[in-house]
Amino acid sequence: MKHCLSLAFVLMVLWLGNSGYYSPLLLSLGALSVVFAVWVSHRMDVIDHESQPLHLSGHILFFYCWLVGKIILSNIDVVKRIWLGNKSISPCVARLPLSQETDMGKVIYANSITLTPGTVSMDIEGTTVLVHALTAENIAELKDGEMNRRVADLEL
Amino acid sequence: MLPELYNYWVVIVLMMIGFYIVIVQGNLIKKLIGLNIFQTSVFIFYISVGKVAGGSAPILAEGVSVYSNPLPHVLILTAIVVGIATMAVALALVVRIKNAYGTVEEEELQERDLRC
Amino acid sequence: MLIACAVAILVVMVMAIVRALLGPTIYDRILAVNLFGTKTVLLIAVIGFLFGRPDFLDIALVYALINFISIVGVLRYFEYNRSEEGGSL
Amino acid sequence: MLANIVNLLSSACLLLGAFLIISGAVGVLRFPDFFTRMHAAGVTETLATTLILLGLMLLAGWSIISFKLLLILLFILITSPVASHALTKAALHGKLWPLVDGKNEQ
Amino acid sequence: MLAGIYGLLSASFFVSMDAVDVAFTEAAVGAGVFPLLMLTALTVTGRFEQTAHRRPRAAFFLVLVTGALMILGTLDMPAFGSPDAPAHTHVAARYIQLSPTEIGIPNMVTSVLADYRAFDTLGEVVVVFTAVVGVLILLTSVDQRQRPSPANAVETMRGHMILRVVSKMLIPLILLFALYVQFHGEYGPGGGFQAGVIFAAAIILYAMLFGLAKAEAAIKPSILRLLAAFGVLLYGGVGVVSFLTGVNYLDYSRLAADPVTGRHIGILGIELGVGITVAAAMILIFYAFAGYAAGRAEAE
Repeated sequence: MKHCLSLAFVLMVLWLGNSGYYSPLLLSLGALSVVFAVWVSHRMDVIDHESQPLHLSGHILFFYCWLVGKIILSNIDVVKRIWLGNKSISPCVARLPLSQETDMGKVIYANSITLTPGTVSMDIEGTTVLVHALTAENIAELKDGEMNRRVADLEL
Repeated sequence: MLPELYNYWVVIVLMMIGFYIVIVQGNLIKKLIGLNIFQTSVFIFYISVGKVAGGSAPILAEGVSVYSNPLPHVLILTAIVVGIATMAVALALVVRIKNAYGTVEEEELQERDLRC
Repeated sequence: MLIACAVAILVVMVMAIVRALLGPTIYDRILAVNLFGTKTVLLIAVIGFLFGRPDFLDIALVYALINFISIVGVLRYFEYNRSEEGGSL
Repeated sequence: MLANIVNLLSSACLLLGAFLIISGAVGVLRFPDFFTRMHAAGVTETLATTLILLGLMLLAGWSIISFKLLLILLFILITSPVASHALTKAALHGKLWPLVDGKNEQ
Repeated sequence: MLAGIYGLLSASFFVSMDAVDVAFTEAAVGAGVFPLLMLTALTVTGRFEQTAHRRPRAAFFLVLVTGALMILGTLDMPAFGSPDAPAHTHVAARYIQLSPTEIGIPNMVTSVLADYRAFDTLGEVVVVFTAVVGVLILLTSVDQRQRPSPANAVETMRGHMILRVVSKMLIPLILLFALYVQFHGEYGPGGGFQAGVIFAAAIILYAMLFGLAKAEAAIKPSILRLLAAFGVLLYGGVGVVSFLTGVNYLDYSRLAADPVTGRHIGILGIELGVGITVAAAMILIFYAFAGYAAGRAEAE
């Protein structure tokens, strides 16, 4: 129920933000649409703690701010390597441990890895994630486990 | 004068590519893809006819006085959806042919028909 | 600026097509098509601004979503086929 | 004055984005195998997209248009890593092994 | 195999071609659903070996000649974008001039689609409906003997944790967005056709990730069939109601006291009908193909 309400709220924001027409007719249509969309998604059983991650603490914002910095740095690095050519890269693969408990945490971690250019998460198996990186340094950086720890901190 | 007709030529080139695929490919699915390219070229033809130089999309807005012709847009809009629906029918037919004959190559199909 | 940006995106799209045509493996092609799709989204947004009609953003939104769905679909098709081949072995 | 600064900022964003996007595409063309190309594509999909959309948002000012641009940005940022991950996973399971000239720690 | 990708590309190509139009939305939509259908069909027919081309030389010659003749024909055509081409000088001018006052909605494409040319559109909707009936007849009649309990029909994506979680977030958003497009067709690009396809795309995504069986349990095909018919009936019904108010079929001016409001209501009604039919039709077509593919895989 909690999740349904939060979904409805998100959808409402989406409608109001997109519409730009606030006549009674369209607002009521919007309300109907929100209800209908929530109902259909409820039938499809896609509303749960995974799609509406309410339980994640507010730290997620800080995490994403940190991630943006990371992304910018690694972008510069990858762009440099693109222009330097094939000589400058040394692709490698590594299996890293996942210390997240829930699927959600694992997904956030894997997505963060992928979002950062230079590293791509290839597969999640149990408690490890297979990562492909452009250079060995990228892997070494992930191995420090800072990102891993930060994501694990998110799920309290 | 001549360069102003380039839109038609693009359309014709596309259409002929589609036509060629339909004639030459023996595979029914590929024939359908050729047909789709053909269809797309017709869509592009209509839309380019509807374009008015300096015109904007036909949605009322302030400060815009020249609009493109909405009529072709309407026709093509519906035609695309109908096109998908009919393409689905065609694909369904191909699927059934595959089921009945075990192949979707035109030549093999003809051979089997002749043998019967 | 907008024009420069639009031209850059167009160049990228052409490059994506080149990769799609060259692409030694099927995955390279899908990657290129995905790239093409996301760049289309950007192009639509930029063009909307160029013509002074930002209404087109709805289309870009739709395209962003549809692109994702079709990539998933294509991948599923190849996974499906592979599992079939694997099963027959 | 303020308008000028905003314009300048948005131009800078757009140009930088355009440069990044081209670099990414060059990478896609130049890199030796599928997995490395993936990284290059990642460049265009994260920072470049963000920059271009940010530039447009600055142009649009505080309005519904900005909201829509933000939404597009969010959608792209959510879907693109998923698509990349799904793609690499499919490639990996499709018996496509990455080119490793460093050490393979598997 | 390559062909599927080509379909995707050519659709994208079309999108980039005519960057100025509302048909655009439609193309984007076509770019999504068409390759999906193609691929599901390919799953059934299998990858194919290339047979030798049949007389490509002759075909090429024929194509070349036809193309050359057509190019010759274009020499008399009006120049690209010229405002006084015959296409722009008859009804179109009237639509553009009068639709703002007569219909009172900003999007002229919608006003032409749903009001001036409502008959055409009714025809198109009926065609879509008929196509669905055709597909269902072709593909589900075999199913009775072949179709397995579709429990493990499409399981391949089960292991995709990331895809699953993110799609769960996205699907409701796509659904709402489809409805947004549906109801804002009068103001911006959009309307029943696009909305229907987007809605269907969301359901198709769900079916691909969680399996056909779950999708069919959530959105029942029997209900969809009713809905597809209901959409057409709604469209026709609006026409009949306007008929009863003493004006022509599908002339909405008397649906309310004020003709402009009346037209507004009429357009909303028929757009809803279009949306329902198209969404139901696309989902049904996908179900039919996917179900057939699953049935065949099982039979083998």
